[in-house]
Amino acid sequence: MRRVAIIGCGQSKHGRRTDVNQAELVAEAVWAAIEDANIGVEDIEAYAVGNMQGFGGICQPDLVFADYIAAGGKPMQRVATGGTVGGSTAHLGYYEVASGMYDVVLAVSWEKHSDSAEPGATTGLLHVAFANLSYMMKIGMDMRSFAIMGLAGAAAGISAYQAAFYMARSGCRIEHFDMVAAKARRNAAKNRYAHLKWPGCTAEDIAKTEMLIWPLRFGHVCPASDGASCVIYASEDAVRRLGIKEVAWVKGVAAYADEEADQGESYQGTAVVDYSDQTGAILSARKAYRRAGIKDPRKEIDVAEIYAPFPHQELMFSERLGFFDDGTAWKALEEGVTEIDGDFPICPSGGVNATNAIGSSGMQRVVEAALQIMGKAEDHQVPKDVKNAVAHAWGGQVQFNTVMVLGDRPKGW
Amino acid sequence: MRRVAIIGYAVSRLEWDAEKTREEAVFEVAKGAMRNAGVEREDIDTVISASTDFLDGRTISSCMLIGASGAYLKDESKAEEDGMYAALYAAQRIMSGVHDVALAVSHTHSWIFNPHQVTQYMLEPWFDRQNDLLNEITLAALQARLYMSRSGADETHLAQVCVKNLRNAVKNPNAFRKMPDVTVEEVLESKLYSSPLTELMISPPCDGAAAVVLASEDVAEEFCDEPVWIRGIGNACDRYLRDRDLGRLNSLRIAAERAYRTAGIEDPFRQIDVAEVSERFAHQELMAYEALCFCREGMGKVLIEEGMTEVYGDMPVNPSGGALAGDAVCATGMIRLIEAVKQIRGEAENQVEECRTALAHAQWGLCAQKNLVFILGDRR
Amino acid sequence: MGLIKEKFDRTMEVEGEWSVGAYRWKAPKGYLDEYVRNFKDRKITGTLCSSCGRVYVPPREICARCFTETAEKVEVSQYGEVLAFLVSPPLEKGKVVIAGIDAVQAGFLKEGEQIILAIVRFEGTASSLVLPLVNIEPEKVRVGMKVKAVWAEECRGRLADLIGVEPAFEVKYE
Amino acid sequence: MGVDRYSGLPFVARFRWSVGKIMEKFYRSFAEKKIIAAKCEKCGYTVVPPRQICPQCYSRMGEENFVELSGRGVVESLTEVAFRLDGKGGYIWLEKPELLAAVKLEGANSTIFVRVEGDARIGSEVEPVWAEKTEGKPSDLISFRVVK
Repeated sequence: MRRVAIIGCGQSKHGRRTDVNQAELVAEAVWAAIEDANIGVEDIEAYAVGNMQGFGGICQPDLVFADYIAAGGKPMQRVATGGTVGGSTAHLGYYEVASGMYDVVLAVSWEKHSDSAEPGATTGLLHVAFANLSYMMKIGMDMRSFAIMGLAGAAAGISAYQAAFYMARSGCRIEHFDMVAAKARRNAAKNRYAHLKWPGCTAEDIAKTEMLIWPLRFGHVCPASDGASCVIYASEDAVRRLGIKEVAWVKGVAAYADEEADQGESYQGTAVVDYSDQTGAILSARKAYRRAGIKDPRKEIDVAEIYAPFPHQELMFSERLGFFDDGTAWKALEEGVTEIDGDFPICPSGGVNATNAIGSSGMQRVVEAALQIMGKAEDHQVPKDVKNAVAHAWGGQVQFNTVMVLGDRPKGW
Repeated sequence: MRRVAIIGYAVSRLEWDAEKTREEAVFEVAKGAMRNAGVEREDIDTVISASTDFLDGRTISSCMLIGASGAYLKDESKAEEDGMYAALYAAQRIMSGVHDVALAVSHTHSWIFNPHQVTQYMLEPWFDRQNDLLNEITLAALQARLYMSRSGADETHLAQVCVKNLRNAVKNPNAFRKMPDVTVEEVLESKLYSSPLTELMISPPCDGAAAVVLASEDVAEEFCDEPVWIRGIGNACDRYLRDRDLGRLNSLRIAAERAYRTAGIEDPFRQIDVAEVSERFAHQELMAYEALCFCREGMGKVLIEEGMTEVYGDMPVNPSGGALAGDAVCATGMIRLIEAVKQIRGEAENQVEECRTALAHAQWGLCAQKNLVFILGDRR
Repeated sequence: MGLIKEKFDRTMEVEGEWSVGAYRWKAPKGYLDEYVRNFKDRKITGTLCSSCGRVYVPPREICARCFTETAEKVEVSQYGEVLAFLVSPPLEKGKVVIAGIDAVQAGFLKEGEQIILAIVRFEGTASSLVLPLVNIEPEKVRVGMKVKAVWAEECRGRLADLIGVEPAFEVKYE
Repeated sequence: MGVDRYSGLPFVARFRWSVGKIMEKFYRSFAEKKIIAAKCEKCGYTVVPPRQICPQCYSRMGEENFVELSGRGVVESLTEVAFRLDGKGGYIWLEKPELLAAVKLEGANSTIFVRVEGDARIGSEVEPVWAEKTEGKPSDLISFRVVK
C-alpha cells in the first residue's frame, strides 16, 4: 500500500465574504496551501474538488474557475456528499495518490452561502427535502403541519431531533450543550480563520441566548460562513523528491453510509429509529483505526477535530468515534478533559459550531488535524505532543460519516 | 500499479418520462450489475454513485438512494459528474489496495428538469450568465462553427455523423432515438436550434441509469471467467470557456495521451479495435477523432466521408449509436464504458469482429471542457 | 467582550435565479398514496420486509438492509412510545415564517401556543415519526411514555388527518 | 406498479453573487463606456474581464495590471440562435433568430460571447453598443455591432 502524506494546508478567512467572488474565495485557500507546502504549481498533478453547488447557485463551479486554481490541462475529479463533502473530497484526494495514478494531488472544498439571497443556508438545506415537501403537500399536508415542520428550522431541523435523541439516551442536560458551544467560541477566538470568535465565552453567556426550540438555543446554532479549505497530498517518494520536512501522514480513511434518517425518497419511511445511533460513524472509525493500526483510540489519539455544527454532536460523535463510552461524553466535558489543554482536546480550532462553510468544514477538520500534527496550529496548537489526530465529518440526513486518521509517522514506520 | 477489471454491468432502457422512480431505476441497474458480475452485496467493499443536485432537483442527490444503490453500511461516495468518473474513482479505490470489489452506479432522469436549462447555471455568473442567449447548445454551435472554419468540415459531415450513429442505434435495444433510414437531408432539415446545429445533431436528453462492478486482479477471476481489464486511464480538464481554444478538445488530447501511454498504445488507429465516444453534439465526434489521434488535425471529415468509422470500417466509432441516440447525462459516459466492455466480451448488438482493445470516452462541462478516456482490453 | 465577527467589504452583486419549483418528480404508486388513503378509515399502514421482518412507516418500497423490495402492506398499531421530544417556546408573531408567510399571523399557529414535537415509534414498527404531542403540558412529557394516534374529526384520506399523538395510559411503577 | 407524478411547490431560489473588487471596477468603467482588461506582467496574457490570477502563468494581478481596450473586436465564430430558455425547462422559439458571436477583443487573449447586430460574418470587425445612459452596471453593454 502506497504511503500518502499531507504536505501543505490552506484556508481562506471564513465569514460573510462579500468582498470576493466564489473563484477568488477558493483561490485564497488553494494558493495558501501551495505556499504552505512550498512547492511549485507545476508539481501539482491532479485535483480533487467538491462543494454543495446548490448553495452558491453555480453548477459545477470548479469548471468555472479551473484556471484560478491552476487546474487547466490537468485531471480534476469532483465529489459531493452533503455536509461530509469536505471530508469526501479529502478522501478522494487521498485515493487519487494512493491509487498510484498521481504523486501530488491538491484537494479543495468550499462554500459561499452569502451568494444566496435567502438567509444563511436555507435554500440548500430546504432543497434537500424540497421534493418530499412538494409531495407531502400533494397528499394533503396542511399549512399548520408545514409550519410545525419549520419550527425546528430548515437549518437545524434534523439536528434538533438528533439533539433530543442524544439527550434522552445519554442523560446529559442542556447546560452541557451550552458548555460545548462556549468552548467552541472560546477556542475560535484563537483561530484567525474562524467566523464567530468569543474570547472567554462561558456557558452562562450561551444560556442567555434565545431558546429556538428546546433543547436548541440560538447560541447553539452554527453560523453560515463563506470559506474554502485545501490540503495538498504527496506520495512517500514525492515527499522525499520535493524535500518536504513537516508532513502529516494519512494512516487510515473510511466513510460508511447509513440509511437516511427522518424521511426517505418522496416521504417514504426509513428504518433509522434513533438518529443518535450513528452506526456509520462507528463503522468508519473502526475501519480507519484498524487500517491505521490503532487499538485504543482514547490513548493513542491525541486530538480530534469532530464535525459538530450543533453542540450535542461533539459529545455524541466523541462516543461513536470510541473516545468515551456511550452516554458519558458530558462527564469528560465537565472535567475539562476536552479543553485545549485537557487530556483529550476536541475541536481546538473552535470547530464547525463557530465556523461553518458547509462545503469547507469537512476539509477544514482535516486541515486542522494536519496542522496539529505538524505543530503549525499557531495560537490553538494543543500543548502536548500530537502523534495521531482524527478528522471527522457528518452529512446527508445524519447518515454519512467520513473519518481520517493522521499521524506524525506512517503506519509501521 | 494494481490491475483492475470490469466484471459486470447493467444498463436501463433510455426513455422519456420512464414509468419508474429514480430509486427504482438505480435499484434495477445496481442489482442487475451485481447479478451480471456474479457478486452478492456482501462481496462489495465500496459503492460510488454519480448524479448531480441540479439535474435531480435534490441537494445531496445520493442521500435518499443509499438503499437502492446497495451502499447501505458500505464505504460510499458520490461523484458529481458523469458516471465514468464514478467508475474512475471506484478503480482508484481498488488500485489503492484499500478495497477489492467496487460498484459504480449512475443515473439521470432528464424528465425531472431540462438538462439544457441546467447548463445555463454552469456559466460564470459574474459575466457570462448575464447574457441569456448563452447555454450548452449555443456555445456548442459556436464551437462547431469555429471547428468547421478551421478544418473545412461542413454541415454535411456533421449530418453524416448523425446518420451513422442513428442507424447504428437501431440495433441497440436500449437506445432512445433510432432512425433506421435517416438521411443527411433529414438531419440538415430537422429543427434548427442554433446554426449549424439542428435537432438531430444534438443528443436528446432522456431518462437512464447504468452500473458497473469492478474488481482487483486478485479477485476478478474468482467472480468472472472473462474479466475486461482496464489497461489505461487518462483524465484532463481544460480552462474555462473564455480562455481556452474552443476549436480543439485539448483536454481530450491530454487524457488520450496519458491513457495510451499506460496502455502501451503507440498507433491508436491500428491498435484500437473500437471506440465509444460521448459525442454530445455531432461536431464533437469529428473533433474527438483528431484529439484521439485517429487522424491528423482537420482530417476528421475524411474519416466520416470514407466510412472508416462505420462498424465495418477500419476504426469503428459508436456502434452503439453514441450519445446522439440518447443522452441520460450522468449515465452517458458510463454507458459508453459498458458498450466498450460488451464489444470486448463479444456481447454487443452491433459487434465489431475480433475486438480485443476498446476505448471509451466521457465528456463533462460546457463544450466538453473535461474529458476522460478508458482503454479496455481482454488481457491483463 | 462578546462575539466578534470580522466585517468584510461589500462589493457589487449581480442577480440570478433558479426555478426550483419548476422541477417535477415521481413517487412510487401504492406507497404514500395508499398510506394517506387508509387515513380515511383511521388506519396506519406500513410495509413489511419479509427478509428482515422490519415494518417501515410510512411504507417503503426498498429495504436498504436486505437490498430487496418490501413484500407486503401491513396495518400497524396506533399505540407507540415517545423516544425523544422537542418543546417550542410560546409562539409569537414574526418567529415562524414559512414561504414568506408569518405562520402565527396567518392563524396556522396560535399566539402563545407551545408545540411539543415527539419522535414516536409505533409498536411493531422499525421506524420513528416526528409528530405533535397534544393534550399534555410540556413539563409532564417523559421519554418512554406511551402514546396513541389522534385523528381529525373528519378524515378524508389526507396527510393532515393524523393530527399527532396524545398520552395513552400512565403506567405507575411502585 | 406505476408512478405518481408531482411538481414542485412554487419557489424560486434567488442569488446575488458578489462579483469581487476587480469585477466591480470592470463594471464601474462601463460608466465611461470603457472595457478594462488585465495584462499579466510575467507572461503578457491579457484577460478580459480582468481577474486576480493570470489564466496562463497563474501570477497574481491587481488594479496595477489594468489596461483599457479599444472595445473593437473580431468575430471568431458566429451562430444564429433560434431559441431562448425560459428558466423553467422550456424553450421560447424566436421569430427572428438572434446573432451570437465569439469575439476576440483587440489587445486581449480571452474570447467573450456576446450578441451581435448587423450583417456579421466570421472575421467581421465589431464595436460595442452602449446604453445611452451608462451607470457602471452590466446592462450598460448591450451588444456589439458590425463596424461599417
